[in-house]
Amino acid sequence: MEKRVYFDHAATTPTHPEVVEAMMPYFTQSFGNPSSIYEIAQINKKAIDSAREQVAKLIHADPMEIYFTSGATEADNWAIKGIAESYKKKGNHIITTTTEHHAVLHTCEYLEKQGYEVTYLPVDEYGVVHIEDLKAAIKDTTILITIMMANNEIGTVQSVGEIGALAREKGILFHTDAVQAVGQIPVDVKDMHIDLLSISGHKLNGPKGIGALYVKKGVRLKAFIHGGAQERRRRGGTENVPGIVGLGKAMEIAGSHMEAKAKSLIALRDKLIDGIKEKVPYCKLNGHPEQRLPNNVNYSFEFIEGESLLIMLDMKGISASSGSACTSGSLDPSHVLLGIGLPHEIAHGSLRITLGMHSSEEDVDYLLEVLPSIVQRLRDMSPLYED
Amino acid sequence: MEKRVYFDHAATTPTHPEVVEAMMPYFTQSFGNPSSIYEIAQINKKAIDSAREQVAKLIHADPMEIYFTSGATEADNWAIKGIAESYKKKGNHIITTTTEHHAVLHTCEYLEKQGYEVTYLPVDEYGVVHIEDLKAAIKDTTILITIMMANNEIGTVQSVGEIGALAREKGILFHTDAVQAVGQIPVDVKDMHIDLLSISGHKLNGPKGIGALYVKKGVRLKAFIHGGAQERRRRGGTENVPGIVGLGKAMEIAGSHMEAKAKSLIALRDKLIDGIKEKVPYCKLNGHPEQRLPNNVNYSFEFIEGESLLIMLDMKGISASSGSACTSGSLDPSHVLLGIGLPHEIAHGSLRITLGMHSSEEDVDYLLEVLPSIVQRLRDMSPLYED
Amino acid sequence: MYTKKVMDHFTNPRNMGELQDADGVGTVGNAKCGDIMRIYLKVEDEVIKDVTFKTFGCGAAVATSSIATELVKGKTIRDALKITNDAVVEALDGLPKAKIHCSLLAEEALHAALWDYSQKHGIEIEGLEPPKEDVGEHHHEDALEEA
Amino acid sequence: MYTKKVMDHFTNPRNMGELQDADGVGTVGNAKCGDIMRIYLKVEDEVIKDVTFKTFGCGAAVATSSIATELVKGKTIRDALKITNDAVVEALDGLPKAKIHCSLLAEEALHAALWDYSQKHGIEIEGLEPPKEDVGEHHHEDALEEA
Ligand SMILES: Cc1ncc(COP(=O)(O)O)c(C=O)c1O
Ligand SMILES: Cc1ncc(COP(=O)(O)O)c(C=O)c1O
Ligand code: FES
Ligand code: FES
Repeated sequence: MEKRVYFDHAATTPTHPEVVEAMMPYFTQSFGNPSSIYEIAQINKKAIDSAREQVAKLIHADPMEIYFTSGATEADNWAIKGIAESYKKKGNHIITTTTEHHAVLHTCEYLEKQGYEVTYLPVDEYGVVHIEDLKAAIKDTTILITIMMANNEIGTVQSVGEIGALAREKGILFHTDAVQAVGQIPVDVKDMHIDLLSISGHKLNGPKGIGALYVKKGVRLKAFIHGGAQERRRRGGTENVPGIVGLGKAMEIAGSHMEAKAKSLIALRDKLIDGIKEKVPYCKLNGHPEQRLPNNVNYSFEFIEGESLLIMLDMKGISASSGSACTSGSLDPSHVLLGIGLPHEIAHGSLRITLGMHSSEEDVDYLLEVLPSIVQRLRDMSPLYED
Repeated sequence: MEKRVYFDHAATTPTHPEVVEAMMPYFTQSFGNPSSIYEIAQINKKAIDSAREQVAKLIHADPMEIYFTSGATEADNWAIKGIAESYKKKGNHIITTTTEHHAVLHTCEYLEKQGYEVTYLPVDEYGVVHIEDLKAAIKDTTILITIMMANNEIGTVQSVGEIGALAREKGILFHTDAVQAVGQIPVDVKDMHIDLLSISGHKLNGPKGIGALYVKKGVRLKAFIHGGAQERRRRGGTENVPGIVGLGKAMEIAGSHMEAKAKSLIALRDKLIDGIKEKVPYCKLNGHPEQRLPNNVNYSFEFIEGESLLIMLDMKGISASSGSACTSGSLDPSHVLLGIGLPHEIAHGSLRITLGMHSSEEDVDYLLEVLPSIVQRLRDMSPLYED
Repeated sequence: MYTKKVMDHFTNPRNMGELQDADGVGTVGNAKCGDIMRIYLKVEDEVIKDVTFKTFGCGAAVATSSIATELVKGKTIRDALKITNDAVVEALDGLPKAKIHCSLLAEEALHAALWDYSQKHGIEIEGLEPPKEDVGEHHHEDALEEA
Repeated sequence: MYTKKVMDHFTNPRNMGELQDADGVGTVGNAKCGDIMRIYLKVEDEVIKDVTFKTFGCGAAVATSSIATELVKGKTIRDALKITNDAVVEALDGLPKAKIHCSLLAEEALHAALWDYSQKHGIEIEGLEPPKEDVGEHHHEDALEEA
């Protein structure tokens, strides 16, 4: 099988060639430790400064509010554990949702064991958190609300601005995991009243192993990784200069013509959504029909199981996913699909198609061509089909 | 000034061209998320597996005992905080030394605030920890001994095997920050009775932003960064595939002909040590004369201050350091030099020269040529000189 | 991730489908992942004359169903009962650790089908126990605590 | 890290050295980093006729010493006292944030030398206070808590 179609951009993306190019000088030539005093290391210091500006710009933050991390998982851990620790005198209650990424959920579960109280808000059938539920959950002891901007599995985009306004009004800090949103949809930390925000490089055609945490000026956040004086003493460890430069470049590229790019992705996305609905019986679109990421399609197909579907698609050269890639170590059906109310067997038979940089109409047509017969084949195999 | 001599390999090293080459395919081609099911992602999974083997081999560990991290700072934080948490029922006492890296020291200080008790063992004038001091410090509540294998500033190599044997005998876990040792001197976690060991990629001609923690089989270590099921559920976050591959390759290269490479570094090092002693009056070698890393030279020059010295060397094209680069955000004289008993002014006037891959006899001769007059020039400027 | 043998059986499953007039039918579900397998048997003179399967499950589940039917076809009930999930895994040249549990489905579905046959025909089969509702885990591998 | 002006004064320090028969000598140490600066003065008719320095300190310390001597040379004591560390920093086209404290050394060393001169010659200089043992920090910049 020669043809390869990559439809799993929510799991990870190819590093943009211009990003790789931007990184290259920092491996063998300008390799110095940015903390050093000699001139050649100053080049790296400047490179980090301008990457910080590039990152800040796309989310309308100040460069001094950007801290580089090893990825969004670290950023999520840092934000949540850090706030929990720094504000524990104020309270011990955290509000999140049932459909967050595991980087947030498992961190919250960890904090529960440490004596914190966590409310996991439900979402509706489209994956949307209701602001009344959030209001009702707030207590005097609430110190942090952490709700993702856009869901990695079903693509649902939350009304983050509304959540932020409520949090601000109540004097509660608001963190959002914006990994899937940044670079795809407009993000403005000021307009949206966001206090902390997590970013991941490899989700927006940047390198793996780098991310950032935005921390609004004035927010007290203790260090999570202790060590040298890097990142204004808030994150130790020699800076990953090539990674940081790559993230900066990726953010810059993502920001250019974002609207036009989103528009063309939405056209492809909607062609897929409509095409599948038309060609495959017994299917159901997961996620919100409109409040949805430009690149996300997620369908459940009754009577069949996801892994088999993925393998068959893979044999046709199509890379897609079923639930999030990070959870594929686990056998449980996706907590997000269960969170929107799908029964186990239906959650099991889900397919996530996420578009990206190189996705074309041809790719979409190809998927629409091969998918129906694959689904049919698996249904013929299924003991549930005729039941 | 055209000539450039890089003498700061303890701060960071250039990434080896073969390492960069090994990493390249994983940016734009095999970029898939290793947790995914489709074939193209399996390439990455295999790449990670073989990097794990390469890392394990150099320290005589089992590949399943290697966990990738974002660097040694994270590895140190994880090892120390993780053991503290996992074994808190057993006790709350940790033993370390005054001359550890800040990644260890600041982590220990953090734990002190959390109610742990930490003993900071003194070192002798050469930077060596005495085993009797360690013995005397052990209590019933001691759960962890963390002592670095080789010091990043003065190059002193501890008798880690002896420390490990004692720890094992007493049933106490032993962590060692081996960042400066791995790749330079033989490390055998079994022979040396090491339970946890930290590694950093960029210190051995690997990339920045990647490191590893060795965790002996059977050691209970809680996750520090919670998230996806990566690294056998012990470290969340999409794997930094290029970084991991780069670290593996760097470890492999470091392991080949290690003895021969050390021998030639030692020859250069000793030429520097002898040459400086001969040419510059009022100087003192810091660190142990024999128990010393092959690449480390550290001298204190009376009456002068380190930064000025570094800038003057830099103007001659020589990159070196004074104290560790990570601490250059701070103005205090190096805690390591104070730890070996130097008075403030003498600690201030120290120069660290650390050799590496490309260091040549020519470089050494060049330094020996320019250093004496620079020191003399600064002494002429110093109000302390004639005093 | 999967061996060639697994992929072969997954892509071209043997004996897939329903068996009309089956003498015994057994359906089991996997407690761990929720997947389901059904086996249809035709038995004559204590020999398994024909066997087919239907599976709602992962690649490993499909492949183990397929190879299991191949392994038991033509065998006496006695011999068929000797086929363990280990044998099935071996016949597939191995399965990933995390997928070992899938192979239990085949073993249990076969036993369930034989039990159904024995009940319907009033026969007692030595060593055969009534099927469990769910197929559980026998061994836990590498269960690292995560925190 | 440093401006061209700083590097120029560091590389070619003006008025460096000891002044024989100085009318006033002031030595101060920096509490923050332990660095030391000494200023030598020759004063005639309330005018600073000559001034030199010696510094044990960082690049910024050397450069500020150098430029400070340039700034005060030929000035009346009165005018010299008006030269603050801010003026010194400005004359150098700025210093890195973490190095602002170094510029205090020059100001204080000059004051100490003038004090020494006033004591030795029994003169009172308006607005001049006895030198502190150590030069402390005036402002704390960006003191983030680290945990
Ligand atoms: C001894 C030692 N430990 C830990 C570190 C931290 O390593 P990294 O930069 O990979 O976080 C360093 C270097 O900075 C070091 O020299
Ligand atoms: C919503 C979301 N948050 C966090 C993460 C974790 O990001 P990283 O792989 O950079 O740790 C991911 C992806 O894995 C994600 O999709
Ligand atoms: S995962 Fe369910 S049978 Fe394999
Ligand atoms: S650091 Fe001491 S004077 Fe500048």
